Amino acid sequence: MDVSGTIGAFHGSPFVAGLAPSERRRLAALAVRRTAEPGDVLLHEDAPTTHLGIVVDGRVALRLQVPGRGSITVLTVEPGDVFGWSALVPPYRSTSTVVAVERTEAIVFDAVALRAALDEDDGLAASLYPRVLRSVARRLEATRMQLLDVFGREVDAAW
Amino acid sequence: MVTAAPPSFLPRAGLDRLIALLRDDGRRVIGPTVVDGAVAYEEIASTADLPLGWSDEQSPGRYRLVESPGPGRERAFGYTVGPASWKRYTFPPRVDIGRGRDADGTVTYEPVAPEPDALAFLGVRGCELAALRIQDRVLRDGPVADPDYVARRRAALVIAVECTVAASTCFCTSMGTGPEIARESADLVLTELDDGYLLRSGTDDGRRLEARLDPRPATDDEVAHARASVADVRRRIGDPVAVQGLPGRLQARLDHPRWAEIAERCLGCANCTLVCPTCFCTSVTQRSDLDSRDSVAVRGWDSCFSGDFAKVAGGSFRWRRQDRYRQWLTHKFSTWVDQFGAFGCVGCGRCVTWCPVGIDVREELAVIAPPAARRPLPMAAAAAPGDFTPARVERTWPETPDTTTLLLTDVDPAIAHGAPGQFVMVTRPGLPAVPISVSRYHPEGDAIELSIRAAGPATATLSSLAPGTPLGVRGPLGRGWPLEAAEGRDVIVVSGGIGLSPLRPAIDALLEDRPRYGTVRLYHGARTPNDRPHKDDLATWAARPDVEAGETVDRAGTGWTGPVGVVTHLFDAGRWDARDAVAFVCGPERMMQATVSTLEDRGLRPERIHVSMERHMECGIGLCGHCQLGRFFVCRDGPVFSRAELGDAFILEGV
Amino acid sequence: MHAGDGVAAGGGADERVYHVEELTRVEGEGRLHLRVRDREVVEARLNIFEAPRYFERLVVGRTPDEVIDIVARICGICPIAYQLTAVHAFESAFGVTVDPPVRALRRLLYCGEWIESHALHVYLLHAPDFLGLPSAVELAKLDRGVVEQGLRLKRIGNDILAVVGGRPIHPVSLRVGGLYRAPRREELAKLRADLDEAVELAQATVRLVAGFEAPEFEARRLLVSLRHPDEYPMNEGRIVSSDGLDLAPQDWPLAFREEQVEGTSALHARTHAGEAYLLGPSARLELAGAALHPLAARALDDTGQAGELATNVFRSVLARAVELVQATAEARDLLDAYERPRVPSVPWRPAPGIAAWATEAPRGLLFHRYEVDEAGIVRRATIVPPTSQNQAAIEADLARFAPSVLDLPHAEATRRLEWLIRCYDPCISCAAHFLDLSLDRDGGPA
Amino acid sequence: MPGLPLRPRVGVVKLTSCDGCQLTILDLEEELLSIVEAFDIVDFPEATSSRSSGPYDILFVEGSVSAPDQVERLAELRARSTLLVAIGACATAGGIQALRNWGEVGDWAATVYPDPSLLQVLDRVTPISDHVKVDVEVRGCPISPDQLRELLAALLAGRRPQLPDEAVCLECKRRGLTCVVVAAGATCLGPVTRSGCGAICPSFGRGCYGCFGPREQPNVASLVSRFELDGLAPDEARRRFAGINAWAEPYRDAIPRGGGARPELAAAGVPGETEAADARR
Repeated sequence: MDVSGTIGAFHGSPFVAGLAPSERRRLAALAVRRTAEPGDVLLHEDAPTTHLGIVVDGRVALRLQVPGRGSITVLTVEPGDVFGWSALVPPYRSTSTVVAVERTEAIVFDAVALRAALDEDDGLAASLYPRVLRSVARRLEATRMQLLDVFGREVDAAW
Repeated sequence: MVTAAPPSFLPRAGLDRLIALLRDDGRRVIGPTVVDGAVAYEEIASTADLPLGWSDEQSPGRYRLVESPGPGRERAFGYTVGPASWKRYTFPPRVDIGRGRDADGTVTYEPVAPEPDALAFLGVRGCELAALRIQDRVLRDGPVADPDYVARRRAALVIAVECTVAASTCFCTSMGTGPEIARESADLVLTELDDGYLLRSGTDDGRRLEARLDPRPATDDEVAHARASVADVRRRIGDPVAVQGLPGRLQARLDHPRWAEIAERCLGCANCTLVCPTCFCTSVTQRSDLDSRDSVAVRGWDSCFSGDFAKVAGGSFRWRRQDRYRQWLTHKFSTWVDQFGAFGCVGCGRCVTWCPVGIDVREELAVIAPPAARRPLPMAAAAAPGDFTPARVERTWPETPDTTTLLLTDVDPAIAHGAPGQFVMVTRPGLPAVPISVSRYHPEGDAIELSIRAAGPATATLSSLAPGTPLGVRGPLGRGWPLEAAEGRDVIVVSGGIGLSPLRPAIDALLEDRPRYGTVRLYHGARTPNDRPHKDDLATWAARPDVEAGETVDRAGTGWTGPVGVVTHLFDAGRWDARDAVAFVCGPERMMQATVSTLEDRGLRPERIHVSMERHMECGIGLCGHCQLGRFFVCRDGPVFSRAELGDAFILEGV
Repeated sequence: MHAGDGVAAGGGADERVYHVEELTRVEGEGRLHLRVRDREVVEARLNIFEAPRYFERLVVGRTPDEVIDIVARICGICPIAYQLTAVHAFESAFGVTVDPPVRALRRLLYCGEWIESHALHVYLLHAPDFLGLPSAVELAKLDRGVVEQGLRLKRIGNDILAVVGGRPIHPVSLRVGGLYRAPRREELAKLRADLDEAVELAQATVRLVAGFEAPEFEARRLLVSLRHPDEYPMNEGRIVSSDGLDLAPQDWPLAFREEQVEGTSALHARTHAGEAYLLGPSARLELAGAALHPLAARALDDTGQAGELATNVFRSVLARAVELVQATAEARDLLDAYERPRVPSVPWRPAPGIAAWATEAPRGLLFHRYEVDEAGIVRRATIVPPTSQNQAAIEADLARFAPSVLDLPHAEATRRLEWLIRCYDPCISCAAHFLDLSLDRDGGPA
Repeated sequence: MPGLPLRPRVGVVKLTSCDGCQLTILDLEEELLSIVEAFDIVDFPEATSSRSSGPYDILFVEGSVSAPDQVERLAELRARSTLLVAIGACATAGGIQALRNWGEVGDWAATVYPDPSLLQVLDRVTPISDHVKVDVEVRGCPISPDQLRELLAALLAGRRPQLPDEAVCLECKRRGLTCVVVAAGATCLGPVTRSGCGAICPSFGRGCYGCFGPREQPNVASLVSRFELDGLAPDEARRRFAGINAWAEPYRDAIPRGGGARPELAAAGVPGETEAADARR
């Protein structure tokens, strides 16, 4: 995929739909295309979040390391959705390890550059933050559902 | 219409002749008598057994027998109603309803045919006659008649008595059940006067009986006096409950704060339901020998107030007292009307008197339900259950760590030709009958598949049956998935965990007749990759070019490369238009609620979203009462419902 | 069976220890410990290790009717004994007289309990000893009919308790002043045919156990029981003994005392002179046999073994069987004469003072004593169950019996010692409310 | 039940108790010989001298935990049992002896024992579920023979036993009895107590005293209010719960500070119970 392909994918992403043209341009200038093969690690749990990404194609898994149980996938991120939101939230450390499970195309924004742009440009910040927040909120809601363990084996097979 | 004969007059002494005549006819006469400080209905031999000279004082939570005031007022019917009702005789507290036996590898089931004694009920009041009529509607005249009830009811002659006294807890006037009694509503109707009884007969049996008593015609004075006493009762009771529009008003107040306040007083003891002459909720339990080859199914009175009543795998869905009280009150005064076309309450006041803490329905209704509009009646699909028929376990295989599929063969052809989403009752001698949705039909081989989650001992036992084991199966039961509503439309099938099993026959049908439908989208969510049932089918469906399939798990190790997240996560990625689609959804309640809400957000109309409430099923007939969900009996009216039909019952806690 | 191996201890002396860590076929948990040095018994103990339950304290601050429900729980086998003794104690203190039909019903209850308890003991607990079997299950394999006969008898006793008391274990009908409810004649009539059968079964029991072979073991003991001029002693009577004692039932403390015994820390009851004494069926037959029901008296005569009852404790099984005839025949008579009382109980007023009484539990005399305040609330209680009174006599008998088993193989000797203990039908659960828990660590098996 | 062999090995043991619940097994006279055919009773000291230390497929445990060595013994028994069944109020709630939990155990011992220093008892009497996992609880003081029979049949058939968690009122009304609270003003714990006994006490015209312990969702506070309405002093109303199942929640919370015992000073004003009850009738 060439640069125009990246730009095309960027502009087609639901994540930026509705942004003002100037804001889009500002973001597009920061966007870098990244391709990951299955198993490639995009972010490491607890390490500084180096970038915020939008999945364009493929799928990445958010994994947590659990002592004694290995690496547990808690969520997969599908095309159109973001990963690395902690790039925008102090202390800017990744809350999970992000691993490609398929060949994945993503657009990524360097964390430092993105934060600088948002600091500078209140309009961009006002447009972008709610988008990230919505993504995080949906994730939180889904996490609660998972917490409920609705398929739980609360089976009283003894009496 | 035959012109009714004028009332006749039977002197006081004639009552003994009446009892003697009935006994001569071979009937056991059941009438009022004083037992343990209250009027009970027991077998009587003569008027000496009647509560002569006794009256009762009743108020919420209090009952006392008192001697009637004034000399010469030795009335036999000077009390109102005691704690016991005629239900004890028409719908006894415990009856054997079926026997199962496993002999030499053959299982047999036979219903127990009741052989009731010929009875005569003496002293049935207006409210109690109404209760018998309601029981007739529920247990005799509905889509499924209860053979035990029908036989017992037929065996009883009814001699009614108009009330000339009222307790403070009576409200028959509001419910339209008394105190006056129309002559045609009983075989014989008495109205007690100081020196005898006014007599009216309403049936041929009653007329013959009246003739044998040889009464003289009543005088105009006597008739007027009788009318006046009954009218006086009506005046004293007044009209304490505003029934006009009550069902709808109650349904609109399912979230009223008063429910929680009542729960602070309510003991949840079930006394109200057990003294109620119309409550018919039961539980069937198995009584088996220690060798468990023979077992008897026993049906006993149960109550929506008891802890086990609303229990499903994983807990009780009406675990709070407020849920149970609301269930009871709304059933009596609202959903009963939807189900049976009449109130479930006759205004006898027993639930008020016999509530140990004196909760008064009249007061609670007045607080909770001010006037509002009526709701439409729901549909009620009738299941016509046959008896248990034998089948055999051909083989079994594990689906998930806790779920096993049984392939049953030699199944009754009617069952093997059942519809997607229907269920069967399955049992073995010694085991309770368990409702299980059919997870695949093999009509050509008279076979079905049942996928059973070992949620308790009985299902664990069923799961571990060896090939060759005989079983009893009854069905097909219930209303399944409305495939006809999906014709020409896109179909979205969303399943969670073992909720895929009841949907599998629907998917089979969709794919077998693929051109009839638009885009078919299948989404399945499971707890972990290991907990996915029907894995081969999931793979086959995903590989079909004419199906869009997506799968997700709640959590996974590194071996799973598919999506992880709740099932609605799968829709987030898709950009399809749902407005013209039909959705079939089955899974845990919270998963269904989240799915339905996401689908509604996408523009799907509630009428086109169908959910299976199969977890609520119990007896497979819809008469034991366990499966009530708002206006519905899930076993009878469901288990599949549209979101629109369920209304608040789908989302409110504890309905 | 956890029997010690009986090896010689150090010091060159021939020391043998017979030890049963947990006695079986008795009610409750007890331990047998016998130490013999150079053929001389140096220690003979029936040690009780049931945890204490503090009943004498549990009833403090409670009303008489509460006490009746509480003391039932002392024993699952003889709850009626505890309830009736308490009822009589309070009624005698408060001056309550109950109607004759109520008195008859209470006696019927006691008959039911005697039948149930004796049938249990004779058939399920004791009979296997005489046949060298570990249990009635094994006995049933040899002769199912015999065990079924015992179970049937036991069932009829339980049925009486269920009709009059509500249930066989911890019945609910007794109250101070009478009963909560008196059965209708028809309810009792249902038992009538069963009692004909029960009398026959009881007579058959006498014949059965008379044929049992028992070890020779003659000993004279001080015997104690109630005696009543008109009836075989159960609820009422005076306390009498084989050496001429004659006391009102309230006056038990005048003749007996409880003492703490060094070493075992268990309370034993003895006479004030320090003598051990024996209670139970043999004592009752010996001291009050004149009042036996004719059918029971005839059953005993027919065995020709009446003379052995007072001296050979292994014959107590016969005494129990004769009392089965007594209880079944008397229950039948009570049914035939029954008239339902007009009111099941009479009102009463509490009076401060001492409420004391003794009755005959199946295992022997049971004594209660309560101090009550003006409101009738119990402020202090003493309960002396039969097993604790028998304990000193049991230990004395163990020491006496031991020499006759020393030459038997160790396991057989231990079995015979355990058999001896069962002859007293000990109810250790009852005793445990006042017996201690301390374990005999150094006296345990090698 | 799946996982149990065809003829399960059964043990019956006791801790602190009166033996009444294990006696209930022997009280199943008609079935007793079938029971020993269907179950291999390997340990039952009250009934047989044949002993075993397990393992047990099913172990019935009677009695409460009141002494230190019982804690160890129970843990060992649990380890050797597949299914552990607690039988009776002592095992499931501590039983009548748990009333001593309201007092100081040292004081109590002194009133009963001349030399209490030798006693080895725990400060509190507790149900066995406080110490080990319990698979089935059979309630009651004593347990009901019908429920025991049902449990045994269910174990053999592989189904859940019908031990319903419902109020005594259901059994009372199925029997056709008249409510003694409403018709006689009796203090009856039936509405908050679990069924199983067969509503014996109401059938004898007296109120239930809670042998089977609390049922699910019991509204103790509301019932206490009702007793107060009938004229009982508040402490007297709450003392009704200081019985067989006193240590079971929420009975435990309802009981006044001194437990079931009435204080000496206040006692002078409390009339005899029968008298009070009769005065109301």
